[in-house]
Amino acid sequence: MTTSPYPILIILVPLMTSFLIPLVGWWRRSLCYPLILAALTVSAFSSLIILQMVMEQGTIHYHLGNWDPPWGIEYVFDHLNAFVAVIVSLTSLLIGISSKSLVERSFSKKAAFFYCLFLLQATGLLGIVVTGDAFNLYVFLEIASLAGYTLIAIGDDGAPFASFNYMLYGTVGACFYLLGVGYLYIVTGSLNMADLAKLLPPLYQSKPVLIAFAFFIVGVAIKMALFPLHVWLPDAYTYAPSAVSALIAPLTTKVGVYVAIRIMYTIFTPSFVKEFSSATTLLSWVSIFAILFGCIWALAQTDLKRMFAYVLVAEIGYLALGIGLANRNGLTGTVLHIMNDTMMMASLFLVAGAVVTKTGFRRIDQWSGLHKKMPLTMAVFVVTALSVIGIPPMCGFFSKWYLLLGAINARQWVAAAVLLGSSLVNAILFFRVIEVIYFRRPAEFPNQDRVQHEGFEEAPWSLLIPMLLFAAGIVSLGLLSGKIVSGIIQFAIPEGL
Amino acid sequence: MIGPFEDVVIRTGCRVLIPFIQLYGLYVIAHGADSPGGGFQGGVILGASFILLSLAYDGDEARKRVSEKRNVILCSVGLLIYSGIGAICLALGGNYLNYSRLHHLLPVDPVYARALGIFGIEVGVGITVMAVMLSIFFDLASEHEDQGERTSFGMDR
Amino acid sequence: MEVVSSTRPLWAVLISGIAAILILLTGEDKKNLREFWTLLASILKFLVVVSMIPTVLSGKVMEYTLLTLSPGIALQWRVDAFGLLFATLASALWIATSFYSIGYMRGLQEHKQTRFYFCFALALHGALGVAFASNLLTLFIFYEILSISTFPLVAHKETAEAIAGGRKYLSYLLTSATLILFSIGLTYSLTGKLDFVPGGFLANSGSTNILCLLFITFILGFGTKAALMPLHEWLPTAMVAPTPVSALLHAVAVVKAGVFCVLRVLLYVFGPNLLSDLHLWIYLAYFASITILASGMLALAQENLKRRLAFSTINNLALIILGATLLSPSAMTGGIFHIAGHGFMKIALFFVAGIIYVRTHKENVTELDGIGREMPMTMGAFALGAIGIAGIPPLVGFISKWYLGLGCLEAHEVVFLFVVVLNALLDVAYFFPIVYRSFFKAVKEPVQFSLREGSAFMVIPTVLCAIISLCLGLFPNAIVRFFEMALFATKQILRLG
Amino acid sequence: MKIKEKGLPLEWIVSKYNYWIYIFLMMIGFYAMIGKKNLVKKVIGMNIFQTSIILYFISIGSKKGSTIPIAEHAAGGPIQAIQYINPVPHVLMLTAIVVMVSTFGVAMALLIMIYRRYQTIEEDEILRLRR
Repeated sequence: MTTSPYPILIILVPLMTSFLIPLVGWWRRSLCYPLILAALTVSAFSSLIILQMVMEQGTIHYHLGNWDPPWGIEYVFDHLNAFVAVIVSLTSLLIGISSKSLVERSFSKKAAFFYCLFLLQATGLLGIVVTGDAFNLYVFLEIASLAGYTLIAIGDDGAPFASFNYMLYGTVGACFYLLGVGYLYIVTGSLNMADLAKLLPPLYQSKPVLIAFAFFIVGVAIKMALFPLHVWLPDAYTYAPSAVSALIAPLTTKVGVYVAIRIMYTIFTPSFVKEFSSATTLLSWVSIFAILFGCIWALAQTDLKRMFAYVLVAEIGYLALGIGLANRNGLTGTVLHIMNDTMMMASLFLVAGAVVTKTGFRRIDQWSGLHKKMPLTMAVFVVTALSVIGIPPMCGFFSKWYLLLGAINARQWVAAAVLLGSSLVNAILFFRVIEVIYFRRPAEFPNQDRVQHEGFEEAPWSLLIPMLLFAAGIVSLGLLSGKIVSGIIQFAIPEGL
Repeated sequence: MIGPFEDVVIRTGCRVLIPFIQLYGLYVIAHGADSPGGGFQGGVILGASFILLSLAYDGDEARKRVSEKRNVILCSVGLLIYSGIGAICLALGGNYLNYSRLHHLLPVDPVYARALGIFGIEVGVGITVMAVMLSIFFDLASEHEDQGERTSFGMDR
Repeated sequence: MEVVSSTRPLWAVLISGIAAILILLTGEDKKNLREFWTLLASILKFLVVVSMIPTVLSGKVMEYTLLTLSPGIALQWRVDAFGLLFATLASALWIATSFYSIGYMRGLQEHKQTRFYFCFALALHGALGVAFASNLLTLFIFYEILSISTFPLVAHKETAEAIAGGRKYLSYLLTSATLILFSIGLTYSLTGKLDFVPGGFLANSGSTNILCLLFITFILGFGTKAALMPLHEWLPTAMVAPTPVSALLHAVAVVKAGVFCVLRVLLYVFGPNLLSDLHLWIYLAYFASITILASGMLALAQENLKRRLAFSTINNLALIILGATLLSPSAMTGGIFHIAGHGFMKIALFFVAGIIYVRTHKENVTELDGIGREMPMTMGAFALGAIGIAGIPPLVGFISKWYLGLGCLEAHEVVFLFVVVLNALLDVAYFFPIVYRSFFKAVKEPVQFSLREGSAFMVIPTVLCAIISLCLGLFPNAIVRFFEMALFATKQILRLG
Repeated sequence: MKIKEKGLPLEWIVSKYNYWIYIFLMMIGFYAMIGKKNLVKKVIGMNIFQTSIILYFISIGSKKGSTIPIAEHAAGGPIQAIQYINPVPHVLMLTAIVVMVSTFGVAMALLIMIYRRYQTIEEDEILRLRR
């Protein structure tokens, strides 16, 4: 047990700031933006310190209110969630920076409420990651989701309706998760994850435990939008405001994947997964279909944000595939892909946001000749696209490499074929757009004069800086993935896999 | 969209009832540690009293007492009380929400400080729940009042 | 083998990468500075590469490890004789091409020259990375950099035809890349290592069937880039690119990288012993022979000069592969040496095609009547190159073909000797009509012949390359000791002496 | 096992009545969420769905002949755990109720937004309007 304050600061600072922001907002609206940046910076800083501590000392336990687990709630940091917490907090910070121009332009009057929800969303996601208590996880899951529903509803056109559908799905998912907690509570009388892991092994054959497992997986699958439970995702992320989809799209699903890993390999141990291998086999087949479906459906889209949303569905397939392969390489791939995909999706949605902000163009064919106007944004797009396709040395390649090794080790040839084939489909998807941007001359459309206009009309710096940072991450963290794997991820893989 | 009910019985009844409801709400909050109750329940009762007020009179009457701005402030303040007490424990060198640390500030022993800490938190929760109940009610009840502002809120372009 | 740690491989690879960034930053406004970066980088790169020759030929191996990519796999460069031969060729010809492309691009007033030079430098970055890669994963990373950076060059003209060519190029190369990635993954899961070993490391690592599958996927993957028939179609189509691109990339860097990789896989992953045990070499040899003869005949039928050159390239690449597959010392030496020899000859031929296009906008063979009298130096270089490719004695082509012929006899495979001889005849058949037309064919309408040579930027590199191929024929060990390197590599692979 | 031979494990069914009730309620809620066209009815279905889970949690905490878990109600002497119902599910459900109310509040706010945009809360009409 640790008494160092950093584990709680990760959550507490954004949480308290989110309550403070409406108050400050009444007084000075301009203070909100620096305030959320300060809060998210403290949070990111604490998570980095914790990652450092975890790498030095191993797992950290933090007991809320000094109540010892399993009675009290504890926050636990091992290599897995310290790593994910760093990703989540840094990404929220960068997206927070980028939110400025959007908020100023679209709804400056309600900026305080937007930032409040934004911080609550970040808090919820971070809470999911840090907590070591199954029920507490549910609460954070719902905090994040509720903030997400509201944030998505801010968007244009069909946003409220999309958000409403998302809410129906999300609530069912959360309820299933809660039922899973309930069934485990019946048989063990505990809610603490580590405690559950200790108590469960003798009970693996009992029906309530199996039912709980099923509820958990289905519930989390809805939350992370695993095919065929992804139906809410494309609409919600298409209509959400850009800053929101850039925060929610990369993080919510990744945190869902994190929860899935926690459930399958911490609450239930690898030995359970091995004993009931049909579950993981099913999961890997489902994710194979998710990859295929996501890629092919993305091909059919003309709206870029919607296309990205379907790409995201495919990416979730990759992540779930790594879990379903149930071997060391596959899981390494998934954990690495959590980081890589967060960066890729954040950068894709930021690019889409920047273009929509600047020009209002949402359709692919409208993007022709944009590289003259927004060279940096388009460069970021190209880098990200190459990473999504899986071209080395971008980071996306390396997670696919581990996933491929996992598939080969598991002798899942179909999975290997789909992994490779999907990157070809991704290549078609993205090179189609790149071709339009760089090689197609601007066609006739209403705002022609604005595009023909030579010279830069780049996105504002508040959008560009995060984008460029993500792009830099995509380029450099791929090559550093060896260090990340040997320093962090290999300890995050549970024993016995 | 709550039209004024010109009904003397209802208005007078409410005028009598509301103080008692609010008192009961406060009791439930304060007595939460020893009997069923606490911040959530008490807060809901308090909120209900205001809802009753606005049902019996009209939205404006209740809003005069708790305006939207004041509501949001109450909401935030309640939560800040909650997380602030936890943070004070943190600042006093304990873990988050370790109330017994409060005995450094309060002239009582750690065990009693723990009880006081919980009470403080219940108060915070109660205020927030009351404010949230009210704001949900106001939002649902006031259908067309600030439509212009809201539609501008929903545009991405 | 003595291993020397040195940063020289790193610099050799990195110089053009740095140059690419400088080119991008300099931009369209400062043309001269931009071209200066290209020239400086090419000369520096050549010097660094050449400086490694004495060390390597004294039997040492230079090595530089940058990063760990994945447990057991490093981003590592190791300079051996075989890689150094390819690197020397590529970097030497980059100098020639840099001068040439300045003349070409300015002569045609091409658009988007910054992108052109940027991608060009990046492609060289990839080529040298491939040459020095010490393991399959490093090789793959740079292989992909090479493939992707060439795509904008192929589609440079941005016409419908160019974009279609680019698409075809990408679809062939990315599809083959997935096969390569699969093979690399399979190799890793079979052996747990990816480092190249002269003589191979795959022996006894799996069943015959698995190894045969691996062989097929590897050859299909890398063979696409080496334009083995029937996977060659992208190369003639890619000839829509500007001539410097066709010259350096599609006669030297890209396709030679393909051949280089095929040879790396054959000789350093599978190894001669395993190949002859599995009787795989004979199939590949027949495959290569069919490619040689078919492409020679197809070249006869091409109207477009550059397409004819492209088929000639396919022809010669298959010849190199044939040399390696025969597994006899002389054939292998001849094949490896042909990488260098063919490079100089073919680039001279491409340069000539480009000069003709810049000066006269003529692309077809039938339009070249009497052109030799207008530009005697240019066409003289063409004649030299043609003689060399046909394998007529004083030129470098003769040496490689002589050794290939010897190798066929050593391997007791007379069939392939016939292939080599027949190929020489085909070479004569498709090149000499051009030489004849340009110099000797009477022109119907007599035009007053004036000297219309291209700019010095273009003609000097062309003539120089032709002269070098003559010199290499007379003194195969002159200056950079290509022949010695080929011999040395063969000895290492076959573990002779 | 004897019951099974008779074909109807009545005892087993009846003894798990709390499960049947919660599943029944859940299915009602689920039906409303899927089958009803009116969005408010969907929200009501969602509420029923959540309530069924709350009921389930409360039912697993209860014991026959026990009382609320407040120390004062004990009949003197050391605290006997058997005398009290399990407080943990109640506490959990208190939180779950809060979540449920917040979800409901958000749902209502969304419905208002939807109504303002489309002037209807019938799903099929909205889908038609969006096309």
